[in-house]
Amino acid sequence: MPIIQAFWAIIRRDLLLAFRRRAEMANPLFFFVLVVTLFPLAVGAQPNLLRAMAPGVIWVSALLAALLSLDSLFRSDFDDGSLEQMLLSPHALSVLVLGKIIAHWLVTGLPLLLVAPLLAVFLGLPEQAMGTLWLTLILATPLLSLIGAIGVALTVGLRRGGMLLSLLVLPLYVPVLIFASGAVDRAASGLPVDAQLNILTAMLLSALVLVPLPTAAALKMSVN
Amino acid sequence: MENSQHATLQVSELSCFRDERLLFSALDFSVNAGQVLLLEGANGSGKTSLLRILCGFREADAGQIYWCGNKISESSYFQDMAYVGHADGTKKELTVLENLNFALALGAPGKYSIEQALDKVMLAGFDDNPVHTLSAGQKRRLSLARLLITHNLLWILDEPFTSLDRQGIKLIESLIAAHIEQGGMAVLTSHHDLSMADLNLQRIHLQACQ
Amino acid sequence: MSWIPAPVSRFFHRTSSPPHFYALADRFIPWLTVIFLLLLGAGLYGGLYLAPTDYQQGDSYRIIYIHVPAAWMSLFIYVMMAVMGGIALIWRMKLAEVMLISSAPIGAGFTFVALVTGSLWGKPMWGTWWVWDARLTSELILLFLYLGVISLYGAIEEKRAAARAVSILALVGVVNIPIIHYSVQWWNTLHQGPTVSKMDKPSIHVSMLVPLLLMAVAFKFYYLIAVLQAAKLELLKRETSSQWVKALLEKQA
Amino acid sequence: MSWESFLYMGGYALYVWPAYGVTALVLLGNLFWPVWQRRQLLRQLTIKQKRSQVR
Repeated sequence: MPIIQAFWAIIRRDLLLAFRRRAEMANPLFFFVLVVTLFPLAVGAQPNLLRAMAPGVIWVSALLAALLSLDSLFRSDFDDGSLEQMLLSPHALSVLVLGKIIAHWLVTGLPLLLVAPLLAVFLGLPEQAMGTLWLTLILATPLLSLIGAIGVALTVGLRRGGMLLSLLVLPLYVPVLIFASGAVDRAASGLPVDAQLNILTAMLLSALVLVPLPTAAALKMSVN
Repeated sequence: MENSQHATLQVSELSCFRDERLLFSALDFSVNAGQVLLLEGANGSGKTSLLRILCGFREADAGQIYWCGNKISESSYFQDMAYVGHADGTKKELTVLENLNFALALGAPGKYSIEQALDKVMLAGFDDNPVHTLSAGQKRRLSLARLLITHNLLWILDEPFTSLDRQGIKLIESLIAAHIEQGGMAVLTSHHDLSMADLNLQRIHLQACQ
Repeated sequence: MSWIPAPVSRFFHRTSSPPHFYALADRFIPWLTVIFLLLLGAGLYGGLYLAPTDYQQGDSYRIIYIHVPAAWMSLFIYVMMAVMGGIALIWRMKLAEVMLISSAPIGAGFTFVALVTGSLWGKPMWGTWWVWDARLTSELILLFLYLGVISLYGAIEEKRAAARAVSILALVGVVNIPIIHYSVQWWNTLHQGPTVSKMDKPSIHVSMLVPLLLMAVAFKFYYLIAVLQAAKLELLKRETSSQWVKALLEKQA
Repeated sequence: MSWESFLYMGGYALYVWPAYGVTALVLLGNLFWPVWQRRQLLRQLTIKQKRSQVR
């Protein structure tokens, strides 16, 4: 089917672009590590305190790293006219948008999984929580990309949309933050985390279905 | 495709405001297969706004656009049109071939293969060059190559002759003429007058009303 | 629109034309103001004077008569904004866009009131100005949602595009509000432990409940008046060069 | 009940009255700000219209 071909073509093109711009790709990753490093310096390096704060610190940093990387989702397409061409394509824009979001997550969200163990060691997170940390990252970072996409689509036409983007997106990130860091927190004290993981999965699935439509509508508004 | 002989773009009673200023109102025109419409007017007269309305990016404040007798949102309009604007929609980091392949994936295949199209816009042999190594004129020709490889009847071109030398202008003119000859149609804005005498040419002069 | 009966659709069509709406608003505002003042007077008299002192909280509980209705209004107005946003997106109704953006500052105002009064109520109850109580926390996030709507509308220069953007945002927000609410509640029970939220369900006596409901209805009427005033301004701003505004000016001069 | 004891609010006057005061301020502000703005706008528009008529 042509639409599926277009969907894969978008993902392939965006991954190729990310590979060609690989210097930029590492930035959110460094940012993530850097923010986590700041916390022990700011609050002191008592192991107990750090261990208690670890889930929250890691998740707040992941949120900020996701926020920082969001701008690249539609910015270059908007500037060079590719977005106009996507709008004119006979295929449903929401499907193309979903392809872009998935590619964006593969490039910016997935690498966070790689550095998470390092940060867990830095902050003294118990080993039993490691699996849950990974699981929440797998479930929740795509949510961050999906929810963020709506915000970027609304602000991509603005010259200085950065601050506005965080005002629009961060309140919507609250449930993700609560359930993800809550799950890691419970896992660290050896409690079951099924409920949180189930909720995150449900949120991810519904976001996959619900997000592309408003994002496409917002992009149409932004191209104007 | 089979009804390309009867394809018409019809605009009726179109009005557009920008920042409380009336750009044009009650604009009526139609373009038939085999015709070119040239939009003229000073900067800020609403040429680009009209083109963007024709592309469906902007909404008109009043009026309707019909494609083959139906409203554009209820017709095959977006399968039959193609647009090249100021921003050409190519990616600097990708090669010529990668860009064209992506364009093909977004639309339906057209009259020419990528190879033939590159030949026609005099970019043969540039397949694997990244776009950022091309000159401004070459980039413009590349964005027009996209029109050749995808299926379309109506070309909407915003200033297609900017940053082209005389030879480049001739090339584009001949591409437009060939497209028209094959039953296509085109709407374009240009500061440069078209020098094709035997073209079925319509002109609309837009003047910003006060 | 075919599934809406013709007279109804005609009524909406007519009232939604800007000059008609403007005149209609002018005619309704005095009546609404009278009803509002009556309800407000009765509610305040009942709440501040007639209602007995609470045996646990003393007279500090009387803040409930503005805190709770303001919190209700903050949610109600956001839902209204989403409804307007849906209408604006589906039927391209200008008036819905105007009502949506006129509602935002009023809703933000109520959210702010709910936060400040909650804090003023919390001080004597908890001993601090701020506690991360479930209702106050969701109210704070709701305030951010309102501020997002207001700043997004301000940031986009083309007002028609801005209205579309805000409609989309309001709809996205309204889907998220219940999720935010329940996540905050879950978080609150997890971290707060046994702190009983005294604001949530005071065992309420009828003489205390009636003024509360009166105030809630009074606030609804206030919203109607305020949104009509703001909508009149927004309509004028958008249509400065149209015929009906010119006629209006001539009539005034 | 005397006025004084009413205003005293059982010792909670410092919390109850500011709460009502802030509410009144915000609600009145939201009500009268657009009214005032509209007056300004209408005045400006009248001036503009007169100018264009003179011309």
